[in-house]
Amino acid sequence: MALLEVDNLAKQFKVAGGVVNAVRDVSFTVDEGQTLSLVGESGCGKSTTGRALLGIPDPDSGSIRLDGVDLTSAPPRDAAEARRKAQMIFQDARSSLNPRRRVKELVAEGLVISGVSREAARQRVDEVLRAVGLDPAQVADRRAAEFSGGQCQRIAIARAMVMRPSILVCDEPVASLDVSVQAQVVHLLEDMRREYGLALVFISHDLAVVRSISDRVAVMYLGRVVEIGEVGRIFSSPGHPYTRALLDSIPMPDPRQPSRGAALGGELPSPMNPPSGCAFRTRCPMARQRCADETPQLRTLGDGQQVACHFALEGPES
Amino acid sequence: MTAVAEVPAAPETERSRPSPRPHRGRLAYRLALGWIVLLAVLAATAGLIAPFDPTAPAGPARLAPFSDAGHLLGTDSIGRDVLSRLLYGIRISVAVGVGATLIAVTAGVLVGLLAAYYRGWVAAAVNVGTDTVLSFPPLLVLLALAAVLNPGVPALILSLGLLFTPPFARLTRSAALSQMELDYIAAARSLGAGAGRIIFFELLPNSIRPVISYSVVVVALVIVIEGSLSFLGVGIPPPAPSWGSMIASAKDHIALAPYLMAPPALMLVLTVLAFNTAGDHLRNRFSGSAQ
Amino acid sequence: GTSEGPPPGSGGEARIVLGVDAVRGLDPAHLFNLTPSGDANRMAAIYGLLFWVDSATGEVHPQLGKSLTSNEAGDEWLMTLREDVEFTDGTPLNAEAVKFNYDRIKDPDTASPLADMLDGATVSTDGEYRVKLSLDEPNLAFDTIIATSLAFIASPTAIRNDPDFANNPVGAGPFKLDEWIRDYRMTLVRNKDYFRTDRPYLDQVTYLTLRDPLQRSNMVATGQADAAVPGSELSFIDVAESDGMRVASAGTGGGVMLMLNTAQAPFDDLRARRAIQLAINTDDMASVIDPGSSAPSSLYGPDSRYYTEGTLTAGDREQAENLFDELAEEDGPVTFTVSVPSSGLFVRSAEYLQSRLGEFDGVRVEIEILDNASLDQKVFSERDFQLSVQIVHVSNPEPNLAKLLATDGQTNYMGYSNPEVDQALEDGRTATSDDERLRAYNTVEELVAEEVPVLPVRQQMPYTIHSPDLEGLVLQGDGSLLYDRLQVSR
Amino acid sequence: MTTDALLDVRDARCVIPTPKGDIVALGGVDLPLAGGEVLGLVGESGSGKSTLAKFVIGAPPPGARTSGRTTVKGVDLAEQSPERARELRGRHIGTVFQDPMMALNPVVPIGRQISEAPRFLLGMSARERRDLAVELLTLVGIPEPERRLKHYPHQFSGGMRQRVTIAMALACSPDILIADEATTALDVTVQRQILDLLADLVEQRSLAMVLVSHDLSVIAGRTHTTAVMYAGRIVEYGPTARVFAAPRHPYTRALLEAIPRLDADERSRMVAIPRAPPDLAALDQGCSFAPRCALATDACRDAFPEPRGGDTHWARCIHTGEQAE
Amino acid sequence: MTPFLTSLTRQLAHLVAVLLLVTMAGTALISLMPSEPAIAILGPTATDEQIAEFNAEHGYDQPLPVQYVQWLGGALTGDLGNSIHSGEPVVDTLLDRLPVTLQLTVLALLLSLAVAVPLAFAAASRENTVLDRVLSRTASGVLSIPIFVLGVLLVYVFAVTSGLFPVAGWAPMSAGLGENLRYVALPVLALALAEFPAFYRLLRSDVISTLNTDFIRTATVRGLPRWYIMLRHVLRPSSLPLITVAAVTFGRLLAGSVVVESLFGLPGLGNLALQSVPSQDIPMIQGIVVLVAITYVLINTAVDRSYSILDPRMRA
Ligand SMILES: Nc1ncnc2c1ncn2[C@@H]1O[C@H](COP(=O)(O)OP(=O)(O)OP(=O)(O)O)[C@@H](O)[C@H]1O
Ligand SMILES: Nc1ncnc2c1ncn2[C@@H]1O[C@H](COP(=O)(O)OP(=O)(O)OP(=O)(O)O)[C@@H](O)[C@H]1O
Ligand SMILES: [Mg+2]
Ligand SMILES: [Mg+2]
Ligand code: NI
Repeated sequence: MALLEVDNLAKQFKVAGGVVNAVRDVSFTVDEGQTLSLVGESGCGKSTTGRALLGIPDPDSGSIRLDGVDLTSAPPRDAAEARRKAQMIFQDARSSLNPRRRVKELVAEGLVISGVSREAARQRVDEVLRAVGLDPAQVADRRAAEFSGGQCQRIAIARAMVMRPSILVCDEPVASLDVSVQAQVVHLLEDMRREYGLALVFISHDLAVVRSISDRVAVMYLGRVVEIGEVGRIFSSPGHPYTRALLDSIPMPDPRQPSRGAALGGELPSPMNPPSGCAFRTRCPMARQRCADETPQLRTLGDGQQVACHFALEGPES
Repeated sequence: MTAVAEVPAAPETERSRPSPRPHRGRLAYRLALGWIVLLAVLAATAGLIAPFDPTAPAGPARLAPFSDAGHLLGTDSIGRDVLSRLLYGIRISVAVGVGATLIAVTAGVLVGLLAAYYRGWVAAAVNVGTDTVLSFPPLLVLLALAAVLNPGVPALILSLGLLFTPPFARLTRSAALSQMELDYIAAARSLGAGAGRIIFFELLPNSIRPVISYSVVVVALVIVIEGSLSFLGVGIPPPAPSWGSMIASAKDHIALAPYLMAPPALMLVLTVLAFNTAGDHLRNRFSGSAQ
Repeated sequence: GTSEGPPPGSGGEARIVLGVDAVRGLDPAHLFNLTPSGDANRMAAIYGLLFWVDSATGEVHPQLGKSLTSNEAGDEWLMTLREDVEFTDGTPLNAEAVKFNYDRIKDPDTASPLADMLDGATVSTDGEYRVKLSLDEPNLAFDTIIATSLAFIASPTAIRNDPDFANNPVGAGPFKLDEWIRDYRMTLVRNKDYFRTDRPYLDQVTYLTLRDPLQRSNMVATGQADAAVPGSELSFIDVAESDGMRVASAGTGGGVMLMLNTAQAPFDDLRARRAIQLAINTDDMASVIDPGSSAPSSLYGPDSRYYTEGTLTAGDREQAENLFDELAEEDGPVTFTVSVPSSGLFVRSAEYLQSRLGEFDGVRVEIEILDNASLDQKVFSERDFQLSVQIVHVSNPEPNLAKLLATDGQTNYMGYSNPEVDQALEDGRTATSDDERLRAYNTVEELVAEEVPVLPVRQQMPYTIHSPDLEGLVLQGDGSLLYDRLQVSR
Repeated sequence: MTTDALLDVRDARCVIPTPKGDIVALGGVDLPLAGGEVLGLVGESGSGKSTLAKFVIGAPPPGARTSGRTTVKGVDLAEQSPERARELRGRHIGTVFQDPMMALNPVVPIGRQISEAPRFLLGMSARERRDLAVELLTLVGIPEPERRLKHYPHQFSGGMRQRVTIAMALACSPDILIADEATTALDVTVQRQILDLLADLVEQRSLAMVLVSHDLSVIAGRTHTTAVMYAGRIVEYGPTARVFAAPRHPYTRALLEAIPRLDADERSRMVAIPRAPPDLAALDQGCSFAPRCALATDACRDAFPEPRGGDTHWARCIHTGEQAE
Repeated sequence: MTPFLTSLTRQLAHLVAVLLLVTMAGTALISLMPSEPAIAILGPTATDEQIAEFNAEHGYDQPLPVQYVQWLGGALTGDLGNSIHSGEPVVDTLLDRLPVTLQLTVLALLLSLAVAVPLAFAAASRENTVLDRVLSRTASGVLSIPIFVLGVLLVYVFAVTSGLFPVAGWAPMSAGLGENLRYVALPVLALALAEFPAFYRLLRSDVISTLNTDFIRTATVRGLPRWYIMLRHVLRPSSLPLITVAAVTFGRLLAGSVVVESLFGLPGLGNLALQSVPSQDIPMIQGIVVLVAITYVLINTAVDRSYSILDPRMRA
């Protein structure tokens, strides 16, 4: 049985002038110790999916089973108990730390809430701070506002790890960091995973980072998963035209590297009135009438790779 | 009645301005702070340093001009020493200013936080409540409450506190609402924190800054309003020497002894100026470093 | 003021600033704000007066009426009217009209505060222009009562026909209402049919209202108004004179008085009242509460027939201290509350009492400032107070002094009852000779000085500030003007 | 040096006072730009790239003390009156900023925002301006430009907004385009569109361009010359191909290694530069990269190295030429 | 339902709730006051029967909720009852007084804005220069002078000593505009002086922060003239908070520029309140409460709507 099973997750937001379908019909599973990455462009619903796993806020529909407990239908007490096994690192680490509180309080908060004694909590806080590469003696009494982005990221990781979760949702943990420190954080996450057998849901738009860290990848577009599969398969033989365009758009740090493939045309559609049928069809080089009429469902291509495209694997020329 | 509630604009709309001119207004702020501290000291020691009893006539001198017969600031129409009344007046004016503000801040912050946290009908109810208070003619509230509670310092503090609750509620709510968007609230929730914990440990400390700087300004506002009420004859009953009532009674004698108005008016203006300056400074400092 | 001045000028307008608007209308049966700064002036201009009392001397003179005489005993009064007076609606002001007005006041349905004045009086006509008033109890001063309280007569036709009569008053006075915009101004125009063809001199009288007394005086000083009644403070007189304005005034009796509630502790004890009297130096108090004024030396005005210098007892601190000590020993410190309205003079009086009496051991004074409604209720209606401060005009002992001191007196808020005083008042009313009357009223004065139900602390002097252009100001009654004598020289 | 350059910045210095001390955001930067040249400016966050761009366009951070001279088309701006200098810059330099939402006034229709500069700098009539705006919007690829003129910035998607700001920058037909992180706020697919657009424009209108980015990959395929900034100074400068192929400064090298590469082996370990970037308020006189540099010697800490290696490709490192192996 | 309708119904519900609460609280507050209207009207000589009759006639013998419901019934048909003092319909009196207060308020607001806006722009665009400091200190100084001191000073300077303006009083428009303006000048000046510092300070800081936005920097960099930037780019985005505060101030002044009205003897709502409350004119007090509340709520609604005019982002 998978550690995390997500089925038909959906979430809407009411905004001025309408409703945004931030997540529609998203399903995936994550096994123990495994890393699943969610990739896709800004606003495609990655964060919403990740946060729904933790119930902030709860999804509108769909089920989330963590370690066999259905978080959406279990009695609140059991759900809360089960939820402790899942922790999150937020997209903007700095804003996820209360700037007015000391690091030791921040990290200990989860423990205090779950009733761990002050003494025991302090020990564990020191331990975990050391584990993320911070010196408790130096940082414990300072406030979050005094730290750099990378350090804040570490504090956030410490706060999550102190709860000894079995799954960690990381929402763009390196996006706001300089390249020179990105690696430090990624290394830290990998170390944690190895050491504690942690499963990761890793959200990112940076495919290069995703490639180096994940086991499986789910590509999202306008609230839906359009492709999911083994990281190697996806990168070497992307099934969805969007995945392909994404991979082609990533600039190479090499002046001699020729640009690959044609650039996508068109603008990102507004999530408030997404195109009918396949949401990608407005920018898709191979869109046809069928794409407008019919929403493609995920179908398996082989080797666990699933794609939601009527014409997966066909080249743009065909 | 002058102002109730110049509702401050949403807090910290300014994007992070990394300290344009950090030393701006330092001197004015220090002077203002100095004045406020001086007032506090004078209020505390009024009993020791005031040369005369503020409610008892000091000899036969009446409407004596400055520095006459040992009365540094002269005597009022009843023959009471103006300096002593001024000193004791600090207690009343500042007690009303600070007391009403404390009530307003406490109630306003609590209500504002609840509205920001629960939204939905709680927020709607808070909205209706604050609008109700705001759309009441303030004079009526003051007069009615004074009539019900017997006019005096406590009644005044209570009704001014009530009148100033809505602006604080709104200010707090808008500050807290912008905090609610931030992920540390979500983080606390995902760690299992309950409403009380989030409201008091997370929201409160992060929404309080604009409230603090505004409350300093409100102290000044309340002091002026107390003066206006005494002026209209509906403030604190005599013989309590509030600055407003001193100005009002000086106005009765403006033709005979125009100088009588100067000391309390000056005191009032300086104090209001000091509180305003301090409030401005705090706001600038907070918006400069609030990231 | 001047009574018969230079050759009558004619035309022009007088703008007069008063303190309050005629909020409740101008029905003579419902005289409310009948102070010079309120409705008394408006009434005098619109209704004129049957008879009027000289503010200073207390003498009664006719205006619209012709004569007012009594029989020897003073229980039959005969009022003779002029035959040429008409209301502005054409109704004649005759005996019928007077009877109608008086009967209306007596009618309990009218709920007139003047009903007391006509208690025991039967009104009947005796021919078209004679009114007979038969009194149950003789009263030789009834002419003064008529001149002060029953002098305004309204057109019976208008009262019968116009339910909103109070707002559209019809009188026979020198002026008639032209336009009234509440809280802005009231304009009166000359009554062309006024019985004296050469009067009034003015074409128009405009009343403005302004709460702030100082501002009222400022308006005259800057020429914005021709006359103002600043209020009860006499201190404005000096200011006005030094600013080049004229002042028309009259020294009457009465004045600012402390009212000691004899029905409640501590002032149900004569010693407590005496102690207050002894503790206060009234000269000092007068100059404090109203700089430039002085303490009265008699209940009656300096120009009054009954005036005797120095009847009111002077203070004596030592004795006061002894009395207070004595009282404190029996029942603890003398504790009481001074209940006053919120205007300057009264507040200062309260503060003065508190600060001066506070110097004595065994006295504790609180101050209670009341709005008008609460004052009406607490002090005047329920009489639940210990000490209050009021202004009482006494240009003549009747009717005001009698109302104040008689056991059932209308304004006897002190609950004071002394058969001797009642008797003396009665004697004064029925006295047939001046000497007798003088003796009676001096007895009253002595008893008041001895028993202290009230303590006069400041003399009374109704006055009107006016510009030098305005002439012919004669103060009548409590201090309002005689409008058919006003003239402007411009 | 001669000033045949289109844009020439000499010894640009910028000190920003803050409560925590003075920040030396620019420590003496020279930057020549020839006509038609595309220059890439890279460096970590806080290295002073934006400050340099702002210096060039004459809008240093508020309260900053600046010195140095800027020459545009042979005219020394320091010798002009401030108004004239602003006009000259507005006329010759177009600017595109990182966040289009921040650069566009939210309450002014975009048509007006595009056409207002030509009104004052070129004296165009209302008609001409309208036509120009339509033409520019078409040029940057916005469909139905006439209809769009009256729309407000929030009615456009992120990519379109950035196109609008590019149209704005082109309104006075400038010779130089400065693009400060012009694509950072956008998604990769849109980023690519915009970069392609900029490249086309540079070509068509023979513009010179300064492309500022923290991302070496963005610079790599799009520029002729690359300047690498570190702590307020340019530490390496040279033809893009050479800088990427044979970096001379250890920082450039470290940066190149730290980039996660899509073409690397699956699950390869990413490389980090040890220790944190320097505190600009507390720089000493030595090489500011020395604390993080594996090659650092005592000599590095004595003085900031002068450029070494010749005019076309130089680096400010005394170890230039030494290999890190 | 369209979003527009939804927001409208929500606003209406809010409006109704506020009005109900305000009037209820008003009724309750008045009834809590210890003095009785009957005595205030009939005078202290009134007998118990007269008082009882009065109370029965006006319904004051009914329980409070009944009184309220009866009053509300009248109010809904536009009948606020008659003043128990003057006997005039409350609605008429209010409509008489409203124009005075309205004119005073509007003129004062316009004047203070006319002073505050240019000064704020001048100070903001020269932030921290001598000019800015002098202006800002002056504004803080004026802000600290209570209006009752200000009013008395103005009267002395402009009326008593110089005779430039009338000391007090009022002339309606019908007396001629010139005359009307002469009378209203000093009260307006007093109010405007008292209110302008708040506007000035707010706008100054908003303009400064707008000037610090990237879009203004971009506009500057593009070589646009200063005046144009101020007019086209700074004014509108900076004016939102100003509008809010101006509107709130407007509501507040309507509710009671009591001090000014009483000092200058203007026949406005403030003076009316000052007379009615202590003398227990219950229908009049209730009328004032309703009028003030309605104005307040309407102004707030108008401000909400004006946001969407000024800021296109708020248009749905
Ligand atoms: N609290 C919210 N209220 C309203 N709309 C929201 C909210 N949170 C997210 N959305 C909308 O839902 C959609 C998905 O947002 P989400 O944050 O999940 O995207 P994302 O993939 O994480 O994007 P990014 O890469 O920018 O973080 C977006 O259109 C966003 O505007
Ligand atoms: N207005 C300012 N006030 C104070 N410090 C500033 C200001 N603007 C920039 N700085 C500081 O100057 C230094 C250089 O900043 P700059 O914005 O030029 O860096 P950058 O290279 O553009 O970084 P990024 O990649 O994050 O945009 C930084 O340390 C920054 O903190
Ligand atoms: Mg996200
Ligand atoms: Mg930058
Ligand atoms: Ni990136």
